[in-house]
Amino acid sequence: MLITCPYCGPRDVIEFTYQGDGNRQRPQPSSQDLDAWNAYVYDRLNPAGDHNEIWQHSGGCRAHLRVVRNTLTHEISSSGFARGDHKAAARHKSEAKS
Amino acid sequence: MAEYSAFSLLKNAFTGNKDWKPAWRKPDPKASYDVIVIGGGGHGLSTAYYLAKEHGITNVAVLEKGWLGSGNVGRNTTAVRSNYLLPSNTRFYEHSMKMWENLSHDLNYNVMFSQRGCLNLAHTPAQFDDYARRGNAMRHLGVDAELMTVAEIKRLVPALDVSGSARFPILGGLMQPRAGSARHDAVAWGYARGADRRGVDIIENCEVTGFLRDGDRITGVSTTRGEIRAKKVALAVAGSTGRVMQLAGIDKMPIESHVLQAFVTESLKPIIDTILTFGMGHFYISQSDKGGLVYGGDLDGYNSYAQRGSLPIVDEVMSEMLALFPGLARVRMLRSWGGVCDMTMDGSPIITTGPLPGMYLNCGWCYGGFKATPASGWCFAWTIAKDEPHDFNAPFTLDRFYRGLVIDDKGQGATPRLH
Amino acid sequence: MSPRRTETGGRIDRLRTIRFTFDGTPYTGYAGDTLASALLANGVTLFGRSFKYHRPRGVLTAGVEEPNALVTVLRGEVREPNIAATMVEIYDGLVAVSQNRFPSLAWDVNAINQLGGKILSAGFYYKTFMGPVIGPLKGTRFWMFCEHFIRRAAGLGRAGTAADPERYERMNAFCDVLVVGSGPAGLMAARAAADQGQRVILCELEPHFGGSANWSGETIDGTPVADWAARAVGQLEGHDNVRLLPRTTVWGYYDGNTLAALERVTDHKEAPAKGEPRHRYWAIRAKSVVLATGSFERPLVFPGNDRPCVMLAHAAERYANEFGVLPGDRIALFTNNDSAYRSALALKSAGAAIVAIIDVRQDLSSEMRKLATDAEAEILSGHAVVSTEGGKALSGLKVQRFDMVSGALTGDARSIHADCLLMSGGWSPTIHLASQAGARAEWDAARQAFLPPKPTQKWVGAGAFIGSFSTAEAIAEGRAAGLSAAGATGAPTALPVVDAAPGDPDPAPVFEIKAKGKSFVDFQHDVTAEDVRLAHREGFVSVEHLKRYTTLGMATDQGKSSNVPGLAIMAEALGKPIPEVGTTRFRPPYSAVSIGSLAAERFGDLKPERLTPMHDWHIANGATMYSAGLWYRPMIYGLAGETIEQAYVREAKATRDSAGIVDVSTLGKIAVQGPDAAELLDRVYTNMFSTLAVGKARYGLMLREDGLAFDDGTTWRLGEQNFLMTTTTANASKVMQHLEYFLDVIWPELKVTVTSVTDEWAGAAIGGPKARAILAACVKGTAVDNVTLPFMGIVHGKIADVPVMICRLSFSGEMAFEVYSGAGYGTHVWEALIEAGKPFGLVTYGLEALGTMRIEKGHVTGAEIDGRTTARDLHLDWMLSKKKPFIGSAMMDREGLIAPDRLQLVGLVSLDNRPLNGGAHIVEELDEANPHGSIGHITACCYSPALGKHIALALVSGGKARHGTRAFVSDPLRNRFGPIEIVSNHFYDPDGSRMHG
Amino acid sequence: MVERQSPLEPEYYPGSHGNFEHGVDVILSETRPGSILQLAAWPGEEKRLMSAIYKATGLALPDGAGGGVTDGARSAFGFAPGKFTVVDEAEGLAAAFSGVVTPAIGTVTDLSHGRTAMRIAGPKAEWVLAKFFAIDFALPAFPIGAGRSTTHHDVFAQIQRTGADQFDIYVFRSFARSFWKALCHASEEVGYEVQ
Repeated sequence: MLITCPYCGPRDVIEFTYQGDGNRQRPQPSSQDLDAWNAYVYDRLNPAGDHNEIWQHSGGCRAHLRVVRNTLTHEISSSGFARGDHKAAARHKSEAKS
Repeated sequence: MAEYSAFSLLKNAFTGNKDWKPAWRKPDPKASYDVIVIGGGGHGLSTAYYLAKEHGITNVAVLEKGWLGSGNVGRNTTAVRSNYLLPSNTRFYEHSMKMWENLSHDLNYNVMFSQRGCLNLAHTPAQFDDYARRGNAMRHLGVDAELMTVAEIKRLVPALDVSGSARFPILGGLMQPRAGSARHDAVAWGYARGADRRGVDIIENCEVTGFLRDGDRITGVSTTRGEIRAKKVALAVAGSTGRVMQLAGIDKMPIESHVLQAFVTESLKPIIDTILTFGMGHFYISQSDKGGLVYGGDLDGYNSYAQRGSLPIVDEVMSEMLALFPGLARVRMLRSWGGVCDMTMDGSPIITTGPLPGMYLNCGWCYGGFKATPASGWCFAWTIAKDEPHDFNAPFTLDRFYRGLVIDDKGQGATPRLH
Repeated sequence: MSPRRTETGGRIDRLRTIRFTFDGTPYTGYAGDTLASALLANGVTLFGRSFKYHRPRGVLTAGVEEPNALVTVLRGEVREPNIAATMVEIYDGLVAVSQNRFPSLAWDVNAINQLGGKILSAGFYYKTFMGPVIGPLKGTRFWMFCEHFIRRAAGLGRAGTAADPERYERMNAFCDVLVVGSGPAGLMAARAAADQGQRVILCELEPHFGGSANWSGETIDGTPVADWAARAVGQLEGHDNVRLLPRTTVWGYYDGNTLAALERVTDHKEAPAKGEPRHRYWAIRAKSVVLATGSFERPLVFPGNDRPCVMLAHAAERYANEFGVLPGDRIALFTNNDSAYRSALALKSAGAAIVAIIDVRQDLSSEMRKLATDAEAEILSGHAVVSTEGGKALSGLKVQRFDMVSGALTGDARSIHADCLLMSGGWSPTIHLASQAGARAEWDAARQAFLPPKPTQKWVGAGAFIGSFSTAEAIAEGRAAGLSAAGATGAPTALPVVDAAPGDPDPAPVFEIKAKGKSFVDFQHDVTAEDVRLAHREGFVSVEHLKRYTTLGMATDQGKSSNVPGLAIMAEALGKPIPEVGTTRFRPPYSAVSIGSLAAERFGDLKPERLTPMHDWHIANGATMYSAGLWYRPMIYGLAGETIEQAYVREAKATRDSAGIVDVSTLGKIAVQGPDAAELLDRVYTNMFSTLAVGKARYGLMLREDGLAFDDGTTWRLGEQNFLMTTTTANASKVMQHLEYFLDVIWPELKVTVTSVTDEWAGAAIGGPKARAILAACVKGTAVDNVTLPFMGIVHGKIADVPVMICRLSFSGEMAFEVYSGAGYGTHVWEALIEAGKPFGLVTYGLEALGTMRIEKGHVTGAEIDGRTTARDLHLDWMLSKKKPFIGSAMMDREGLIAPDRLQLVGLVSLDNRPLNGGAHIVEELDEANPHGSIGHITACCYSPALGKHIALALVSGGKARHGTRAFVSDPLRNRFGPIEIVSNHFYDPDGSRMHG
Repeated sequence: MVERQSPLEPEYYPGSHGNFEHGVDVILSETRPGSILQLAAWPGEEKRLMSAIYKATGLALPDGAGGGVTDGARSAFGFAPGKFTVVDEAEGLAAAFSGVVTPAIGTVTDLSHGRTAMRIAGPKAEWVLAKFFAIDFALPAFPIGAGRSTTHHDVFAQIQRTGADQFDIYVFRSFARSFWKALCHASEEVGYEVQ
């Protein structure tokens, strides 16, 4: 399997570490909503088909990628930097200041 | 149906083997059953068998989407052991082990369970202590375990490199003598034949496409062979749990589906007479009765339902194999295959009522489901029949994760690919 | 001269005689021979024994699909079992032996199994050997008794235990177009792609490029096709952008167009050159692939079809045309298709007599009749072979009239005298790689074969692989495939003109002749047509059940030639068309792959060694090294005659009495830099770091998201925005990934860089009452007194002209300092410290003494932070800040994590004054005969020189409440039982007065 | 001045080795640069960091992922988003960046001791490196000056192409000896010289 790192280009899967379901939402750090924390820590989408997942290019530039990959064919339809997810970034930022 | 024995073999040989009957019938589904078991693998079939045998519930259908035993029961490396660290696991798997010891007779089907032992190699003092902890934990629950010295290990497996110059020298090992291996397909076929003889309908090529509901309650399933109603619907579809639960409207579970590869070499004269695991990586090996070395290693490490493996794991497994057995470099890998494992967040299974009314769930076997086949079916049948778990499976609930009651034998936390 | 060698012909080098032995008998052959061709040339007919019945077997094929002629190749002590004689190139000194026979190939006692044929039918194991249900043989005993003998009888070759002295290597390759197979289709494809300027790799599993061109006897543009192929190869060799790989089997088609190939670099040589690998494992990432893998000829299933000298038709043609060997003098052919006629003609031309062509078809084309006439062969159309005769060689066969539609045999059997019977049951395209790539094969009723599916990855097919069996088609399709793979559309061009024997590619749909006697489907595993029908009777009707129940297709040849006949017989029994029985999905490898090649450069070098800067000093100064993950660390610096315990007790005692020094370079070190560095640390540690002053260090604890303890270590504030985090040795990379994940995915707004600087710094921890005096004696540029360097303070200075950073912190419980210097100066500083310490009695100490002192202090390590313990379990709850959230804070108070009966850290003292063992359990009541009731276990233990006792740390249920109580250690594995007292884990200097000074 | 110890020393054997009778196809050496720095820019500050590198070293980095440049004495290349390795034969390069790379731009991390630099040069350099790393070493895919981050199992490596058939490899110091031995072993086939 080859994963295209936006920085390094297509690289063999051996250079990557899988970090799982990319749909998980980490609650606000100060949240006391245990159900939300439980869901974040333990529950995973596990679709048979396209899956939005996080990979780290740990054997390369070490960036985290957001990859859409089909779990039936292993075909990858998109990949990009995980930190490009600006919405999430903005949300955490606002909390960090509050 | 005829009993299997040496005598029946001889008798049939004289009649040209013309009188053997199908090992199980091929019935069409009825409109309704008391219990539907989804999944014609080892666990589903054993569940049906024990529902009939232990609880007298025979109006049961087992629905299999493909051919019987096409999932992990026919894709594993056949190890049977109960050498766990944590008591909840050890008790359950030891119950399974005791059932294995009598399984061929119980089923009148030789599942070829051979108790050749399972040896975990230790390579550092810390690891040796870990194994001692585990072995002592087993002994305090009445399970067999022994520490082995390097000299004893060398006598048992002469092909092993026990030299001090190895990159990770062997310091000793933990042996469970009663552990062993079995003929995986025979387990599925034996349970199928046994369940069939007790009246269970085994329906192949019958894929569940949805659940019938009355409000929240599950009242049956729609399938590629029509709708089938049931008082109770039990899932034993490890590897496909995510897919089937999604049909019931539950799309998040504490489970990821991962591929685990397995390998076999060409047939060789006997060279390894036990099951062996490497302590400084992830590698296990045994030799089948046919002579092939059967071995495997770590998960491929990403979600997949594809039953196809990736190359880096192939290389890793072979590298670790030769670190233990440098004499096997010229032996050849003949076949590889992949199975899809339900990896839970603590590495332990789920056998429970619910999570929906009318539903019963058996899943999350990670890559250790084969050895659990008898006890899993036995406990699940109990849970279905009595609507409550047996003591053996009481810890294996779905809510244990959320309550902080995980059964984490490896101590890896909520990282399923590391269990 | 060899009895079966022709006068001329073939591409063997008749000027180079090669000497080799088979089963100890010396033979000669020619350079270019395979072991199979050379033995055939010498008149050998018996090559091996079958797996189950030990029937005598000859050679069936001329290639990789060989099921019968398996040998073991010996190189000194090193054995290579189960190699097809058809794939072994002979070299001077080759030693090959047959296998699975006793005492000899000709006289094999296990051939007695043939008598039990009907009893040993498919699946017989499942029905017997279960033994009695009561008595001493109940349970698994009886089976295991039987199994002992079954295992000894089973198995093919014997593997060696001597380590293979040769090397294996990996090669990572990238190309635009990978062409698999170098027959006319593959050659055309490679050339077309190469002409487009593409980077091309061409793999051929045989020693010579050309595929069927090497033996088909056709002509192209008037020249023999073999010459045409040689010229094409020569042209490819001239291209810089083409890599030609002979003896290279592409065996795996993985995701992302990654293909795995095995190049047999030196197997055909007497000895490798210096540094030359035996096998090279190519991992090829190809932008696109041309599959031109050809096809396999299928056997026909009829009684006696496994007798030595019964062979595939094209194989005999290959032996004649490629190796100058005739497999018989009087040859009969049995076929259901036209291709055998060309074979007949080729063998006739090579000098054999063709006694008959038996064809199941009644109506034959005039072209075929003409070919038969040219071969001077009698045609028996509408006939079938019903038996063969002979023992270790063929003496004759019987034929009967055969009705293709009903399968009925009629009329009297007629005997034909022949010493070789060739069969052709049609052709199966070699679709394995396409199937591996992810799609299901499709049945083609005309070709009676599975054709490759529509591509699911980037490949194109050509030639026999897609069912185009003629050379003309192969050439046209090969060129088109090469262009298409290159993403080009070539201008129309005149293609070479092929002169080939005529023939219809479609065989008659006949796979089996049902007559009395054993008809083999899978030769190696002795699966007969009756076994397939038995599987049907017992309900094992899907293709996978058929395989698993009968073992059809599970032998070393993986059913390359037997799968389709097996399916056809099952389909007939079911009364269904073949595709409804199912199609097997092929999985890697295409053919068996040496495990050495897969380990490649890691054979003998599984993991790199990780060394600290002072490693060589430790070795030179008597350290016994200990492997810790990939690192090597000193365990003890033993003196002559000392035991391990004596050494660590001496080292620990000396440290507590005067001073000791230990290499701590392996500790994980992470530079945490940037404006938000302190903020990050506050979030990942349970305690506060933003309040830490510059020039100070603090001990920190991290939890996992689920609220359990993760790692601990000190972090030093070197500047306002500059921290040096230390982690445990074992968790260094995990912590790094943890930080990177949060910075990259969860908190991208934080401006922090994290960098592994583990290797930048050499670390030496020096502790003990004299430690400060030693530093004072060698450190320049800073004072090290209590004011300048208080507990957890940091100073910068120089030792022996080298800049150092010193932090006063303690793991041993003594007044102690960690001295960090650039790694390249590590040994220099270490030696300076040793020198400075000499007057003070400084000792070097290893991990054992380190462990002893930390047990005495009750500090935790990975044995206690084992992934299942909480901060509270380890009495580290004082570190859980209530002022801020941190990773794990929301989850750490769940019911299961605060239960009172959880395992908690305690200290243990042995009351019988005997040593304790790591991994021993703790019980309230001792029962040596029947151990039970474990309440916990020992995580670490030692003899404490400071206390003069055997002590341990342990995790015990509700442990804190048990302080001061008695219990027992219960260690049945080592038969160690005895009384202990449960105490606090802080054995030594609990108020810390020694380290605070 | 105290000389830095090389981690390769006990395994560093100058001279010709392996199959050198048929020619020496690669030359291996340890380059022992005085300074190896890692520079990281905050998102959006990459250009300013690149000009800071220019200011401090005179090396003008090209745009684009993995872009790099070398003048023989000094080299720089990108190895990750916003991150660069800068190498100098001389010690003390970190000082040149203090005040140039401000906290508003990014960070400077000194790895002069922590990374070991090896050079492989010769017609078979690509061939030998391809035995270890799953990246494309062909010149069009890996131009002169460019840098790559990759790994051989546990050994993380940054590689810069410093010539048509020359590569500089930076590995963690603790792994350097192991990797060097493996590199020599893999070079035996083609004949190698250690300089």
